[in-house]
Amino acid sequence: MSGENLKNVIEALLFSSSKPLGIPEIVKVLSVDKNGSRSEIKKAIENLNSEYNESGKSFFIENIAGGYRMITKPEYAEYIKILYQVQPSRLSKPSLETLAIVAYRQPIIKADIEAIRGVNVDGIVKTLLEKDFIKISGRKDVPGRPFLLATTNKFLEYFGLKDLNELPKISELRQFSIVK
Amino acid sequence: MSGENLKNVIEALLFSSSKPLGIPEIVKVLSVDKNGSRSEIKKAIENLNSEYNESGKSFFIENIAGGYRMITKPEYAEYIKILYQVQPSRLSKPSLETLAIVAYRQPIIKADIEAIRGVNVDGIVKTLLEKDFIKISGRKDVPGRPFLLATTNKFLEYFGLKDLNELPKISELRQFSIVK
Amino acid sequence: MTEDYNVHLEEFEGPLDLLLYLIKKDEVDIYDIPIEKITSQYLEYLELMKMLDLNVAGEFLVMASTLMYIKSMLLLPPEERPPEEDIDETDPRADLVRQLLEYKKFKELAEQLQKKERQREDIFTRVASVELKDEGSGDISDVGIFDLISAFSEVLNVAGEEDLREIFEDRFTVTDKLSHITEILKNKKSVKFLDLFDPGSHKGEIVVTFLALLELIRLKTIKAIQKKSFDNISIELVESI
Repeated sequence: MSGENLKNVIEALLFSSSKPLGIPEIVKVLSVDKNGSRSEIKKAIENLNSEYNESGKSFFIENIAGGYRMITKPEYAEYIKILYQVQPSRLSKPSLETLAIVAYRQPIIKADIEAIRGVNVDGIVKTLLEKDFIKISGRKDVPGRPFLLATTNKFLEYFGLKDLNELPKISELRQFSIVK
Repeated sequence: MSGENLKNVIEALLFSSSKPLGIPEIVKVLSVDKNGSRSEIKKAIENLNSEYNESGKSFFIENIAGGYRMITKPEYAEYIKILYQVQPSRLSKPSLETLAIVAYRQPIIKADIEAIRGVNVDGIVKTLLEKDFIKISGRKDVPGRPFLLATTNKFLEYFGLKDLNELPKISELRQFSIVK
Repeated sequence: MTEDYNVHLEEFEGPLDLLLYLIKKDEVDIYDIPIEKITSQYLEYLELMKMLDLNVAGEFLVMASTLMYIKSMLLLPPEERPPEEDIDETDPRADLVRQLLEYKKFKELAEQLQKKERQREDIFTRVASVELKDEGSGDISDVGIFDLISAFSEVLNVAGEEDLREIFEDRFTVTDKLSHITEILKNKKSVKFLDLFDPGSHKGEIVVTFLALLELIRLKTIKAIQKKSFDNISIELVESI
């Protein structure tokens, strides 16, 4: 394998790996085809790093935990953090289940959701409130006057519903076995 | 933000994301600091790709499912596969057929898929919904108000399509005179 | 015996697939289907499937009666056939042909999608994709259920002419055969489909072996491959991690 090719393969391996890669792992991959000695591999990684540096790339290869990993330069961290905030995250299954319970049983108090789901839902209810999928719609007239929860307009929008009457009937969901 | 800086931030964002990033997301991230117009962002991505190409990088930026994402070039697949000895999970023929029908006829109700395939598709539709390849996109305005099904972004991503216009054209297939 | 391993054909293919399969196998013109011949072949496959307790979906029976209806219509002189609406031909096969062509179109589109699916397996995003694979050289296609049934009927022909609907003894169970086949494949990389059946073995055993094969294919433990259509089928273990 030519030096150029070796370098490219190592770059592809590091690029696609989420964990740091040790030299032995890289040696093993290369051995299938032709081979690269430990020192050749180290040299190739050094070359890649100088290339990234010279052409002002936003990432570099770091030597960490006995292996090598491609990471972004620290100065771009602020943007990446913003990205994670603005990226639409999908609702988790427990969130969806909780949301479904609120949607079909609203207005409902937290204790009743927990009675159905069998687990504490503090964290999930908090997230759903933050994400504006549910809102506090009042208090229930029982001792302690707990908050009643209901779905929001954002909820309707998110699921493409005109109004709550458009919620799928339980029997329709069962047709696709979405609910058991 | 200077052109150079804009390009670097975009590179860092794409580098740190495994999902395709839409232009609106990138605009949002940049707006915190200074800003980049849609066309500036597109131009920067083009420049990055030419740079990668000229310097013989093992990866490039693809335009997929309405966004942009960095991926490895196919020629390095053989090496990466050695690194991750994982089984592919491929779709079955009936699943692919059902997806093809949904993709070309969307939005479509289950009964119409069944009319074409000549078999019940409950199980397959359920699996495709679970795998997030299709979604319920609304209801058809006919008695019973059945669910309409459509493909998702995950569908585009999985098959490497920029958008639905990239689906293989029916005319590219062998010609049949289906319509008299 | 087969109760636990009732194979749902829906997960494989349907009546239109069977018809297209027969049309391709006999190399007949889809616009001029020899209904008499195709109908009798269709019914033979249906019998085999029933015998295998393949949980033949109602759609297969509906198609059978459609075929028989078309057959009877073709026996009538054209002027005595009831007038058809919306179709400018009086050929009773017209609707079926149109349905087959429409379905065939989507089957081909599905193949295009499958090609794209395979291409994507060579591409990796920043966080390594889990959906990796390792597949031998191309040009080998997955085998359809009807290919398997065809191969199976060959085995049955070798086994002799007893009544196909005899009651099978419980000497062989699907579970036994499941582990038997897996064992064989652990030692050999690839086995010819026909070699999994001992010539002259009891018909009950053959059926059980076949059901075990279908179950293993459904579970993606094994795969059936064929170099080209109607060629010999071989069975391989799907490599796991």
